[in-house]
Amino acid sequence: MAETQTDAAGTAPAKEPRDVAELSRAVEALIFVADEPISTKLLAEVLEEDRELIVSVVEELVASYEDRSGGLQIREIAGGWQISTRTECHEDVRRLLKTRPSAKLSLASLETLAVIAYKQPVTVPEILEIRGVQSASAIKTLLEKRLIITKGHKETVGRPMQYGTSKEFLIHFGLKDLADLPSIEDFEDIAGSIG
Amino acid sequence: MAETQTDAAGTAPAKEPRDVAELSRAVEALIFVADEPISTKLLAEVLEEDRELIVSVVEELVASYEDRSGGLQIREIAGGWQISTRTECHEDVRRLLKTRPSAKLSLASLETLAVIAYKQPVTVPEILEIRGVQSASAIKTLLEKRLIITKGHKETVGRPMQYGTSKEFLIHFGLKDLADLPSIEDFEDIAGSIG
Amino acid sequence: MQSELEQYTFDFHSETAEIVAESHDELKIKLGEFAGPLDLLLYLIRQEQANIFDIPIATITDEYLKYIRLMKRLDISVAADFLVMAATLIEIKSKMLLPRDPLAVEEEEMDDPRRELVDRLLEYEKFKAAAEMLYEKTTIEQAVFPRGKIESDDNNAEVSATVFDLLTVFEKILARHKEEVTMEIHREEISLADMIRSLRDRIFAAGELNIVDFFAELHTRRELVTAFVAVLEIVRTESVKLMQRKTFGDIILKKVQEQSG
Repeated sequence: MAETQTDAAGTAPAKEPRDVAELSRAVEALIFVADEPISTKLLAEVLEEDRELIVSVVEELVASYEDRSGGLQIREIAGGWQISTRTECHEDVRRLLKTRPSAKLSLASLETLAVIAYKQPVTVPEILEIRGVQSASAIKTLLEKRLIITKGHKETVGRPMQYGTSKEFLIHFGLKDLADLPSIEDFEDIAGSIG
Repeated sequence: MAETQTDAAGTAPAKEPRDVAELSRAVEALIFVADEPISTKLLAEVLEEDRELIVSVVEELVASYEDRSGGLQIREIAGGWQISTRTECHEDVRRLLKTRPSAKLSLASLETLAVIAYKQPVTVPEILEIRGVQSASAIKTLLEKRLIITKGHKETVGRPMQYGTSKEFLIHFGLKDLADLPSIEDFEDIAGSIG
Repeated sequence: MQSELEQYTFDFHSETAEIVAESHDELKIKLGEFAGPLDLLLYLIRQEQANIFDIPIATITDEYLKYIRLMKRLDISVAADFLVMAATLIEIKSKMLLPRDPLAVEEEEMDDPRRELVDRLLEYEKFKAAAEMLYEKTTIEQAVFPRGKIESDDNNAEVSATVFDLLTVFEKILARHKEEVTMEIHREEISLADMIRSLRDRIFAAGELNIVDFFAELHTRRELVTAFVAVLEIVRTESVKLMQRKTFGDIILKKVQEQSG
């Protein structure tokens, strides 16, 4: 690790440094090949380059995709970078893949997921408290779809299982990370507005 | 099909023609999402356009990828078009593929790991007894991924080696300690049997 | 085997907006769409155009009970939680009817029997709105597609696991084990060697074979167990591998290409 860093004294790195164009090519290829969003950290490790340099290369790349305004885009999602199609093309893509929008989550599942996303780690009784209704089958569905994961036992009476959201959750909802979720307090205005 | 053709007499096509930029976007998206090289014929069918037009759009697209000389290229292969990484980047791509996260386990490995996690310390014959199949290669994989470790010999005939889960296992599955491993009872409140 | 698809979809903006229906069945569906008692209560409050901070508890309670009765009449199983809420509402209503202590005017606010319910409703509504936000996000995400499969994915068509998977898999093994142990061997239907041979022929002929389809052709548990062992054996010894196209998708037996580019 340490060897890859050049210091002020000018110690040359062990290997030939690449120029930015070459690095950009490599980054694009890696983002494409990775089968899930690839983090800046992993890119930096594989390419043996500084993270800051990688960030600037990726950002340049994102901008160049925007400028080109082709059928593809690079997005930051679930803590990584991913190439995907642009929303404008969805009808054509769907016609090719012969898919319809996939089965949506039920209202109960979505509500349960919202509670878990904002209150994690959270237990089944705590979810019941907020939703006012049993959420058992919703939790099972969410576990099976891998949108939530177990987060260990809560150190309280009965040691209930705690749940939190998964990486798939971020991918599914197109979120960079959990901080990318709007604050729950932002929904207060909507909440107070009825009646 | 015939309607989409405008002839010299100027018969208007049935639907709004797309401009070339829009068509190019769609073509790029379709090549990108297709699991296999996609033929000009299929592109023309999905997009309801002339094959000649599609050919020229694809060729333009191929040329633009060349001009950009990024990490990707569009190639004609097996009678279709495909986006792939450029050969120059293959060294980096290979390095990425080697760093695959070790969370990916085959079904056999996962089964073996589950038995070891819940029955540890456990010997190979005992795992065989429970799984009903040999687990030798799975155990090797799990040892390599450092998810399991040896736990000394069992004081019985043949003194077989015993296995248990490692610290990495805990980290990997986000567990504080082995007591944190969920039991079937933990999921009792969510829809009975999960098997 | 296959996880069941969720049958009903809904639209936040129209479907839950009001309960009107042409037919009984339709009404049943719409009534069934309330995510819980709090959801129903909010709907009724909105319907009455009431102020959430000053809920006309008598009216709302009556309306609430009317819906519970309607649901029962339509044979919609009313979750216990709906009944608990009904009891709560009745309790609040009766408390409101008690004559107020004229000396306790100052504490009126504090003593409002509706207070706790209002707090719960407000808290719940935030999450309901958050659920709507998630719904909108997933709608947008459905218009975005990742790349198709590429060669290198094949090396990785494996399952990434969570603790939940670990437990699920373990329970399945135990169930399978129990079945094997208690099973009596009636007669030799098809030997393991024959099973492996037929399995291999089919995989190599077609390039791949869906395990679920293959198992579905078998009739006895004995055959199933033999087939299962054959699958594991063939994966271990032949250039065949197990893969899943997606999480919880069917498991496919696929012939490994001898040469890779």
